[in-house]
Amino acid sequence: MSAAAPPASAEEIMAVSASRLLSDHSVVFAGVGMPLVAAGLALRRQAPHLTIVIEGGIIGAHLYPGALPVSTNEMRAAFGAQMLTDVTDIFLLAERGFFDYGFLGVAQVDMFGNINTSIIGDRYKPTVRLPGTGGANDIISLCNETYIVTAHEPRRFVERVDFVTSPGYLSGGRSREEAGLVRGRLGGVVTDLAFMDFDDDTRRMRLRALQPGVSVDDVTERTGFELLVADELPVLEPPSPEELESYRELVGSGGEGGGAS
Amino acid sequence: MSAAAPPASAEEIMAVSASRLLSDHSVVFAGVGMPLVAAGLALRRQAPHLTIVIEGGIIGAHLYPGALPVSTNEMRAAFGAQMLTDVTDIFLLAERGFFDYGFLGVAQVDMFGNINTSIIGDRYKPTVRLPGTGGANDIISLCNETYIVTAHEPRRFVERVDFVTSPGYLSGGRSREEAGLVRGRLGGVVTDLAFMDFDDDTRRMRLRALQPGVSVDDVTERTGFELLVADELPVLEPPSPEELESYRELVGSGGEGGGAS
Amino acid sequence: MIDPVRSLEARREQEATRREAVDKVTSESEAVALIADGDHVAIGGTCYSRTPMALLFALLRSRRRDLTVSRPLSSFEMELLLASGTASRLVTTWVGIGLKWGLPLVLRHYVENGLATYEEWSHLAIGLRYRAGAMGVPFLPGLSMLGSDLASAVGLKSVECPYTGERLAAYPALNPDVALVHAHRADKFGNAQVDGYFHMDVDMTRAARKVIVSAEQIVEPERIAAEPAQTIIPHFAVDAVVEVPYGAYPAECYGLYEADYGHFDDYVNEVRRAGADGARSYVERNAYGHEDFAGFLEAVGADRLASLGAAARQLVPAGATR
Amino acid sequence: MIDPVRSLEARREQEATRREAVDKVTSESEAVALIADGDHVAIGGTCYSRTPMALLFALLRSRRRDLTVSRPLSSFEMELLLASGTASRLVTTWVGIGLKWGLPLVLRHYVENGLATYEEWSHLAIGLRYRAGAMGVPFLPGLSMLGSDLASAVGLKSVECPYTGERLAAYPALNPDVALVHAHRADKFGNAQVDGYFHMDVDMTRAARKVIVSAEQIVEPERIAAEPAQTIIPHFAVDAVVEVPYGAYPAECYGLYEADYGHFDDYVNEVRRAGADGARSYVERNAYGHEDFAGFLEAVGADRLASLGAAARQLVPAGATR
Repeated sequence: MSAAAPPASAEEIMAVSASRLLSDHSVVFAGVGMPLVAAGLALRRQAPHLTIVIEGGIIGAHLYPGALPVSTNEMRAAFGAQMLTDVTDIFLLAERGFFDYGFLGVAQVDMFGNINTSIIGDRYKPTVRLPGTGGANDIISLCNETYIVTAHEPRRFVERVDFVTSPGYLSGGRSREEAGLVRGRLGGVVTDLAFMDFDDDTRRMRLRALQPGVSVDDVTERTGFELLVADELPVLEPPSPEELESYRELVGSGGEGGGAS
Repeated sequence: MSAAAPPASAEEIMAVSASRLLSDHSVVFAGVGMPLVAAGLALRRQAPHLTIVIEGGIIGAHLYPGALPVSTNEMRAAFGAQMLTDVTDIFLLAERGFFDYGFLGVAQVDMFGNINTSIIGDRYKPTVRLPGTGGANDIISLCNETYIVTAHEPRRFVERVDFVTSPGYLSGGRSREEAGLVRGRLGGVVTDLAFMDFDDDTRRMRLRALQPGVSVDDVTERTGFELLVADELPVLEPPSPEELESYRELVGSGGEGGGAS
Repeated sequence: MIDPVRSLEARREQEATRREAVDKVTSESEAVALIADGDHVAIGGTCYSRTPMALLFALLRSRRRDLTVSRPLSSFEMELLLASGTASRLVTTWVGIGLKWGLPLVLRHYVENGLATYEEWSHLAIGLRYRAGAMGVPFLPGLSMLGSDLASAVGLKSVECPYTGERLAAYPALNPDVALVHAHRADKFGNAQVDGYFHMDVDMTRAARKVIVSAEQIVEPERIAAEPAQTIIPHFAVDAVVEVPYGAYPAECYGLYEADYGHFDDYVNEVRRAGADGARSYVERNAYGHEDFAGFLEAVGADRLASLGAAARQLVPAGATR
Repeated sequence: MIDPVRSLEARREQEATRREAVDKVTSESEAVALIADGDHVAIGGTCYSRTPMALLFALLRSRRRDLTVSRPLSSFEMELLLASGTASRLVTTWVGIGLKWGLPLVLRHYVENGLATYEEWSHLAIGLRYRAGAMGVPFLPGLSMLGSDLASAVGLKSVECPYTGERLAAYPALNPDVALVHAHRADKFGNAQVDGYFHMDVDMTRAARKVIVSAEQIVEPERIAAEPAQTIIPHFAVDAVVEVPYGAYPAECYGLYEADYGHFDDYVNEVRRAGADGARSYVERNAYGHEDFAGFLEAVGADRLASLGAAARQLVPAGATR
């Protein structure tokens, strides 16, 4: 990487932080866009034996620099894979417990980690009809440990989502378990400002670490509800030059990072 | 066929009679052995568009003269097929209602068409432990209309089977429906002596037609229970020279006609 | 919102269906004549992968009304069906064009104004709904959608395991009136083969009462028999077969051609300019404006199609398609 | 007789399992060391098709005791497991050698004398039992076994559809401790590919706690990636991989070699002469009598194996195997 390489963008900070969560020799179910790029980065860095699963029915996806898939169901995601099957089958593998991690982006997340990608406003007369769950409800219900990766914006971090598309800890406490969702933990939320997890008892979102140069106030100001704050708040390592270089090479010019679900 | 061709054997009479039950453009799920050969004969005769299904996961089996499969799960049955899938899948297609006919052989059948291929004697201390159901229970439970093809021997035609491996009309009347078996009718029984069906109300086995040269007494003497007898008893057409020739060519020297279930 | 499927009735209907092994090859227009106003039509593929576009354009031309349309993951075809008045109820998990193209504006217009219903299920749930329909059972159990508002919005019920007492979500069977799928190859009887991922086509076609298959290529039955493990739809489930090379365009067809992202860019720009009218003019020009799909493809241009084919061959190793 | 599987416990166990993508290639003997006395071992393939014979011979040599063995449709391997004292409980649909060879005399001896248990299920039922285990649910509904003595003998329960009120059979999940399967090819990580029919191997390997794959050939991962749709077992479900050409002999392996009917003739004659002792002397000679499966195959003779290969090539069209 040359000395003139631009500093890390918010997106790059998120992707790098998220990628570090993935341990080697594990299996991650990644939504396209940022989550998939983060998984791809992990594969190129500390987790060369990571198996990336995509909902199109693709197991062991390889990401080709500059030709990242735009959706979860396309040849760009299938090329070089170890196994191709169907969509239902992928989620049944998740239900069985084969997938260590789920990696999701969100439109809206609340203090209990519930995700809304369906409806803003009234469910019978929505103000905004969003695209829908795609695989997110299944991923957060069925993968062993799910992480959310998203930009830290007040409109995304709301006290209670209008509509629980994909269940986090529902209304907190034991409500997730009581709903029958005995599978799947919500591991945390990675943003460009911080890493948050969930308090063991209340299941409320809790600030656990800060991105470099970010203050607690920066985070709480951009969070639409009262965030619990851990006693100790380590500062996350900034993206290393090697991580940034690898990320940029992966995304390339063709890396739109968009897609479904 | 030369004038010196031997007369039809009991097995040939059964196979030919059974084969005539299959209409063209239908789908038949056939057990190996006699049922499969009968289906193969139909395919070569009046039903060139018959689709033969075998439990090994084989759809559209072609039978190659002299190389008939010995089991339901082998290459000889798969060669030339239209589709190969798995065993569970084949029975799910049956459950959905895609299969017009089931074709089964039996060890023991009773007056209500119940089949025993499991246990002679006490179920906890069997006198004879037979091989088991294989696909028979599923075929008779799930195919639209099932026919039994068997040699007419007293030991095979018993008043009540010791063990209902594969359900016919259970204890008669509406008992089959009441057990939840709303799918699948038992169409009849083809033997070397006769064709029998089941009375609409009592669901008891009823003599409906005789093989050529066979009397009612011949049949009742070789049946271990009181057979109902239809008012009219037509005589079945004997195997034609063409049917016999086709059958013998099919079975060939390699046609062991044995196998599983 | 759930229309329960009594499996006994579905079964009786299936038993009464003829399963003739006859030549079912026909035109796109003849094939979609199997669809009636108000039917539930399931669309094969997902998002912009192996979408049966030729059949959908023929459906648009047929001017059917008030369809319910189901699909695992939907792309711009749902907007075309809404804007043209063909469909008024969607049963799916996601509607968009692709995240790259932002929110689906035509969907928003129809749903936010109460002009159409969007019944939302999770992927596993809709997959198991088709599978229950394909298996001839009225429901299948699973562990998705529990606790979410998705469940309450559709009226999802639960079932107790008779062995363990555990409570599971019960996904009700879905038996579409007609399924439309695009395959790599089929014979004239309807035996159809697909390369790569199957999406939900296997279950969908077994669950449906009628099935229309478009194929890149109609092949001799011997070609099917040469690789029988590749067949995913047996002939006895199929009612009509149509040969349409590039029949999924602008969606991709695994190994044969990539999706045409530029085509989606143009569509999205048209909708951004003119809203639902943009989608309607797209339908006018591309579907109504040609007698058949071949006419549309001619307007797209052979060079453009060829470059999508070249892109696919770069991505998919030789040998993975037949 | 049913051991209910609480899906929550099965799930927790699965979550706690390591899924390392490491080189898992080992010997037959090392692989079967994963099996403990009293385990439930599921055997892939059906009857004499793609039976994992090399693994089973290694299991016989390991002198394990009191296994429960499950299989969709069984052949003479069940008799070997009984006669050697390896298995004492069978969960299957059928035990024989092939109808041609008459009743299975060793099975009769063991079951009629109360020396072993034969728990009998229908094909669909055992298939859905593996599938429930593979799906992580405690049961699946269906319409087989109803009304029969098979149902009462095993204690089958029913379940009511919460949407239609219909009653269906409920097949309880089956999660074997170890599954043994034979594949056409696998890479060192365990990604395994099968040509032709799959029998129940897909569900069985996902339901099992541990999976041992023997393969005709260990190939480079690139070979797997060249035809990813052919992969039926993903590496993260596999614990050990063993390379054994002709590893299913005397059973067939689709496209590669036919079953050796003559071998079964000899076995049956031996059993007719000496009863269970005949099966034991078969095991002594063929399994115990060699250090590994290669030794057994050498005794069978290369010419005999080659002729079975030639017979298979006559039956299966070129292109259907890779």
